[in-house]
Amino acid sequence: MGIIEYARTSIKENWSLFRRSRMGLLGLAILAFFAFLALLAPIPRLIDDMYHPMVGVDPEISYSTPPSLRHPMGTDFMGRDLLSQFLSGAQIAFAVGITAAVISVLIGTAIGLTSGYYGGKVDALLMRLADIVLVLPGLPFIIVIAAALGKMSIWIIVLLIALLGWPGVARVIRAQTLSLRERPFVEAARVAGAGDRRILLHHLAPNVLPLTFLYAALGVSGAILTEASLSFIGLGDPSVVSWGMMLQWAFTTGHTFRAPYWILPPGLAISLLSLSFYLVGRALEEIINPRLREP
Amino acid sequence: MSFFEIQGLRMHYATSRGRVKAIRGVDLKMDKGQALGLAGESGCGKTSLGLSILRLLPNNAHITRGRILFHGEDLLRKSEEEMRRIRWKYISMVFQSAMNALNPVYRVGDQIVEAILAHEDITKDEAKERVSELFSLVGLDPGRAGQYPHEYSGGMRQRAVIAMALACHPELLIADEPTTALDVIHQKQIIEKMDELREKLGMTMIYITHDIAIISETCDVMAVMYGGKIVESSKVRDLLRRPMHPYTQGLIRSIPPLHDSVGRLTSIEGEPPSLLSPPRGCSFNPRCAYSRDICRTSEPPLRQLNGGLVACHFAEEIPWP
Amino acid sequence: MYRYLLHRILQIAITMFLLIAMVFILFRVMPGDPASMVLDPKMPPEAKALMKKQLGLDEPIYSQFIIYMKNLLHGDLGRSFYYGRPVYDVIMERLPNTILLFTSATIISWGLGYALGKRIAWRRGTRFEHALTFMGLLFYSVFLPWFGLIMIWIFSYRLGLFPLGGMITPELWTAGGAGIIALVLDVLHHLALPLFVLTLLSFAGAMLLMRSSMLETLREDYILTARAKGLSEKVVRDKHAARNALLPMVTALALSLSFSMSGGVLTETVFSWPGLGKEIVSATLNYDYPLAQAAFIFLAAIVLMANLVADIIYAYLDPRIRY
Amino acid sequence: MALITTENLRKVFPVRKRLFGGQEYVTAVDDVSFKIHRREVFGLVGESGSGKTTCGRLLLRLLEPTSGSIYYDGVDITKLTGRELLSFRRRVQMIFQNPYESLNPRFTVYDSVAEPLIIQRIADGEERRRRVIEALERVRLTPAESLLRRYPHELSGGQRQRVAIARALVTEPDFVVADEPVSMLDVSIRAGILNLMLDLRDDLDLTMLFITHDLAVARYMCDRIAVMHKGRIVELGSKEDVIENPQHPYTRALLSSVPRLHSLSKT
Repeated sequence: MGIIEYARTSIKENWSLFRRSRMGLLGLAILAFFAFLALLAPIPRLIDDMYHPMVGVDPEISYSTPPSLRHPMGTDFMGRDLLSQFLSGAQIAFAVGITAAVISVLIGTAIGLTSGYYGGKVDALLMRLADIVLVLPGLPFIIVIAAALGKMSIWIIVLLIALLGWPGVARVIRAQTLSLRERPFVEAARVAGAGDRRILLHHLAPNVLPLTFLYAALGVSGAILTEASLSFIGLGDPSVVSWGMMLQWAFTTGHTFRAPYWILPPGLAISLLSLSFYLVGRALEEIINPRLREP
Repeated sequence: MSFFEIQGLRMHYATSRGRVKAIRGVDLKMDKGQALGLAGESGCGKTSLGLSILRLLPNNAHITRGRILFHGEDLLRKSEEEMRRIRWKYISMVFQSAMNALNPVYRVGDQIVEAILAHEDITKDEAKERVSELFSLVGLDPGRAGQYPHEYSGGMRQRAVIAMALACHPELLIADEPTTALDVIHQKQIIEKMDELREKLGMTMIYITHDIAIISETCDVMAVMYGGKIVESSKVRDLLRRPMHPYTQGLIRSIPPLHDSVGRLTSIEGEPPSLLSPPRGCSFNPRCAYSRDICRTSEPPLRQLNGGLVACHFAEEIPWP
Repeated sequence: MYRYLLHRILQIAITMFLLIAMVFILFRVMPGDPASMVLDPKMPPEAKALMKKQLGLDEPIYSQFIIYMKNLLHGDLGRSFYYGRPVYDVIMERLPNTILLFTSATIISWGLGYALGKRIAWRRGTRFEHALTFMGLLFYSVFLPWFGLIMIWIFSYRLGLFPLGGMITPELWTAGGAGIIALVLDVLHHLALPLFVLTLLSFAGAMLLMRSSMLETLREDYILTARAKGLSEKVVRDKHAARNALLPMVTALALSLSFSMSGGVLTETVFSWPGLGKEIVSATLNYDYPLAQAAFIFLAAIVLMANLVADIIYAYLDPRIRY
Repeated sequence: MALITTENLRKVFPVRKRLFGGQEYVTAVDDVSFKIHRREVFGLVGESGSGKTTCGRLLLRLLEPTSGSIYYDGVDITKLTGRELLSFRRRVQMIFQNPYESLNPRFTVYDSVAEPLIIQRIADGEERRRRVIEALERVRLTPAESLLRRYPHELSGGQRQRVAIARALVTEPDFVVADEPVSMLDVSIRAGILNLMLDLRDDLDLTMLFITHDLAVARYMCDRIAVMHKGRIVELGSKEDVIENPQHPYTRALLSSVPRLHSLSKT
C-alpha cells in the first residue's frame, strides 16, 4: 500500500469535488498568477543591472517616480525599479510561506500523531508544551526574539513562524488521531499482528494526511502575513526585498500619502496571495469535512 | 374522508451524484386510533417518509408529486406558519436517535415547557404542572425535570423524549426507530409504555422500524417499504400469517426464531437497490427468485389481494410457506 | 466548576512563569555581554558596577533569575534606556491604552462575528451567504498595516474626518478647562479609526468560525426536534442552534486571542496608539531591552487573562462542565 | 480438550481522574472462567456494557487482563511477548461489528486482505495474490479479481463484511472472535453472513467465540451460550438449556423482553 498510489487516486477524486467550489478555483487562479510572477523574478536583473531589486539604481533618477515605460511600476526613493522589487517580493512570499508552513505542519503532524497515539505522559507533556506556545502572542514574541538577536535573517524568521505555528496543527491532528485510534480498523490491524510503527505509518498517517494539507494551505497565508508584518515594522531581513520591506521603505521615507503607485501594489499583493491560500484551504476543508459541504 | 392519507407521494434528494429518489410513489391510508408499523431496511425511504409528513426535510429534498391529507387537508399546501402550528400540536414525532434529540444545554423540563408554550396559551407554571404529569405518565420521577440531559441514562432520555412528544396531546405520533439504541429490557419497557399510552390517549401512531417482531407486538396494520415504495400492506396478523410479496417472505424467512430451531435460514441474495438509479420495473426483481421478463420492464402497481395490498405481478402464484 | 477554574488559574500561572523564564534566559544567553542587554549604556561606570551587583550579574544564572523574579514581583522592571524612567511606570501608562483598544475591538468583533456567522450559516447556499463569506475571507487575509495606512490616507489625510494618529489632542488636555465629556469624546475620536480597522480584521475570523460551528450544530438531532416542536425559525436559530454553536466558538476564539494581539501590535504601530504594542516595536528598534522584555510579558499577560475570561464564559455556558 | 480456558479473568478500567482526588475504576469483567472446546461456537450474550466485548478482546490480548489467566492450547497467553505473541496472532483472528469501520478507508480490498500475510511474512508476490483471491472466493466474493482494487466505500455493507471475514481467515487461524458481526447489517443480508460463517466453521475447522446481544442469533449460531451481566457470567449451558430452561432470573428477564414474531410460530 503506497501512500503515492493513494495520493494519486485521492487527488483524482478530490479534484472533481474541488472543481465545484468557485471560491476555491478563484484562489487557485490567484495563486497561479503570483507563482508565475515569482518565476519571472530573476528576469529583470538579467536585462540590466539597474533592474536589480536590491542594489540596482537608475543612474538618471535619485528619487521616487511614478510608472513610466522604463519603470512600469515606478521607482523608489533611491531610483530603484519597483517592478523588479515587486517580482522579488512574490518570490520571497512563496519561499517564506511555503517553507514555514511545511515545517510547522510536519512538526505539528509528527507531534499530533505521537501524542494522540501513545497518549499518557508523552501526550500530557507535548500538549502542555503546545498550550504554552499556543497562547504566546506570536508577533510580539518574534519581536522580542529579534530584540535579543539583534539582527534577523529570513531563515530565522521562517523558523520562528514555523515554531509558533505547529501547536494548532498538532492539536487537530492529535484529536483526529485519538478518534482514529479507537476505530476498529486500527484494532483489526493489531489483531493481524501489526506493531506501533505499522499502525502509525500505514493506518493513521494516511488518514490524517488530508488535514495536514488543509493546515499547510492555511499556514502559508499566516506565514506570508507574519513575514510582511515583521518587515513592515523594520525587523525583517535587510538583505532581501519582500513586499513588506517595500512598504516599510515607503513608510519610513515619508511616501505613504504621496506615492500610491508604490504603496498599493505590495499591500494588495500580500492580501491577495494570502487570500488565495485561504480560499484554497476553505475549499479543501469542505472536501475533508463533509459536514460543512452543501448537500 | 379518512383521518390521514398519503396519495402518490414522490420525493428526491438533489445530491452531487444525482437525484436520490427516496420516495417513489407512496400511498397510505390510516384511520383514527390505528397503529401502523412501517417496516423496511436502512435507506429504503421510511425515515424520509416520516420527515415528509411534518415537512422537516432538508433543503435539498424536493417533493415533486402527491398529497399528504390530514383531516382532508393537504399539508403540502399549508404555509410555513400554518405548518408550524400543526407540528407537535397535532402531529408530533419521536426521532431515531432520541439520545440526541434533547438539547444538551437546557434542562429537560424546560425543553418540554417550551414546546407547550409554543402552542398553547397557558402560563409557565401550568406548563410545568403538565410536565410533571407527563413525567409520571411515562414513568419518570417528576423531580428530575430540572436536570440536564447528560444527567439522564439512555432509557430515561428515551422516556423524556416520549413525554415531550406527548406534551400537546397530538392526534398523530410518528415514532422513528424509538428503541434501536436501547437494550432489549429497556426496549420492552418503552414499547409497552407507548402501547399503553396510545390506548389511553386514543392516539394514532406510525411506528417506523426495521424490526418486524416489534411491529407484530404493537401494531394493527403493517406496511413494508422497499426501494422507496410500499410493496405490501395489510393487517399485521394477516401479513405475518401469509406474506404475499417475495421480499416480505424473504425478510420473515431470514429472521432466526428464538424458540423453534430451524435447520437453516434462507437469506435474500444480493443487496438493497440504490435509490440513485433504481432498477427498472419491480425494484425487487434483481433479488427475486420468481422474477420474469415482465418484472424487469413493468412496475407492478399496489393492488388489492386477500384483504391486503401487494405490489407484485405474481403474488397469487407465489406459495407460502 | 470552581475547581475547574482553580485548575485553569494554576495552569495560567505556570504558563506565565515559564514565559518569563524563557524571556529571561533568551536575553542572558544571547551572544554579547549580557550586562549590555540589561544596563543602560549611557550610565556612568560606577553606577553600572552598583547596578551589576544589585542585579546579581556577577552571580550564576539561577540566582540571577531569583533576583529577577523578586524584582519583578516588587514591580521593579529596571530602567528604560530610551525614556530614562522606570520601565514599570512606562508600562503602567501604556497598559490601559492597549486594554482599551484590544478589549473593545475583541468584544465588538466577537459580537459582530456571532451575529453574522449564525445568519450566514442559517441561510446556507444563498447569495447573501456567499457574499459575506467571501468578504469575511477578504478581510481575514488583508494585510493590516497596509490597510490601516490606506484608511488613514482616505479618512484622515484626504477627508480629515479623523486624527492622523495618537490617542489624544495634547493641547486640549494641557490647556485645561475642557470638560470630562470633551476629553472622552477626544479619545473616542482618536479611537474610532484604529478600532474600526482592528475590528474589521478580527470579526471575519469570528464570523467564519461561527459559521462552521453553526453548520455542524444544524445537523444535530435536537435542531430537527426543535423545528418539529413547531418553534419559530428565529427561536430554533437563536435559542437552539446558535447557543450550542457558541460553545466550540468560545474555545476556538480563546485560542485565537494571541492572533488578535498580533493585529493589535500592528494597529498601534500604524496609528501611533500609545500602547504596549507600539512600545514593544519601538523599544526593539531602539535597543531598549528592559522595556521590550517587560512589554512582552505584559502583552502575554493580557492574552492569558483574556483566555481565562473565555474559560469562565465557557464553563458558564456549558452545563456539562461541573468539575 | 478445550482450546481456550480462562480462569478468574478480571479487567478493571480506570475512568476519569479527579484533580485532587484519587482514581475511579470500573470493573468490566469480573471473575470470569469458562472453556471453549475445539470446533465449538461459543456464544457470549449480554446487553451493552455487560463486559462481553471486553472479554473477547482479552482473549486476543488486545487488552491486558488485570488478573486471571487465559490458556490457549495449554499455553498461558497473558505472558507471551515478541515473536511468540506474533505467532499467537497468526492463529487467532477477529471479525468486527461495523464493516464500515473495520476496514481502513485508505486501503483497497487487496491491501486489507493481504495485510495479515505481510505482517506475518507468509507468502509474497504471486503466492500472496493467490492467497488473497482464494480468501475472497471462500467468502463468495466473485469474481475476486474485479474487487481487488476497490476501496471500502465502493462496496455495499454485505460485501464489506465479507471482505473483513476474508481478511480474518487469510492466515488460516484456528480461533476467531466474532463481535456482533451482523448487528450493523440490514436484516435481509444478515442470514447470508450467518450462514457463511457456519459453513466456514465446518470447512476450516474453526473454533469461534460469537458475541451478540441477540438471543435468537445466538441460538442459531452457537453450541453453548454464556449469559453475561455486569461483568459476570450468570448462566452457562447448551443453547437449548439456556433458552428453553433458563435458571438465572436475569436470563429469564432477557428472554421475556425479546419481541416475538407472534403469528409466525403458528405456521
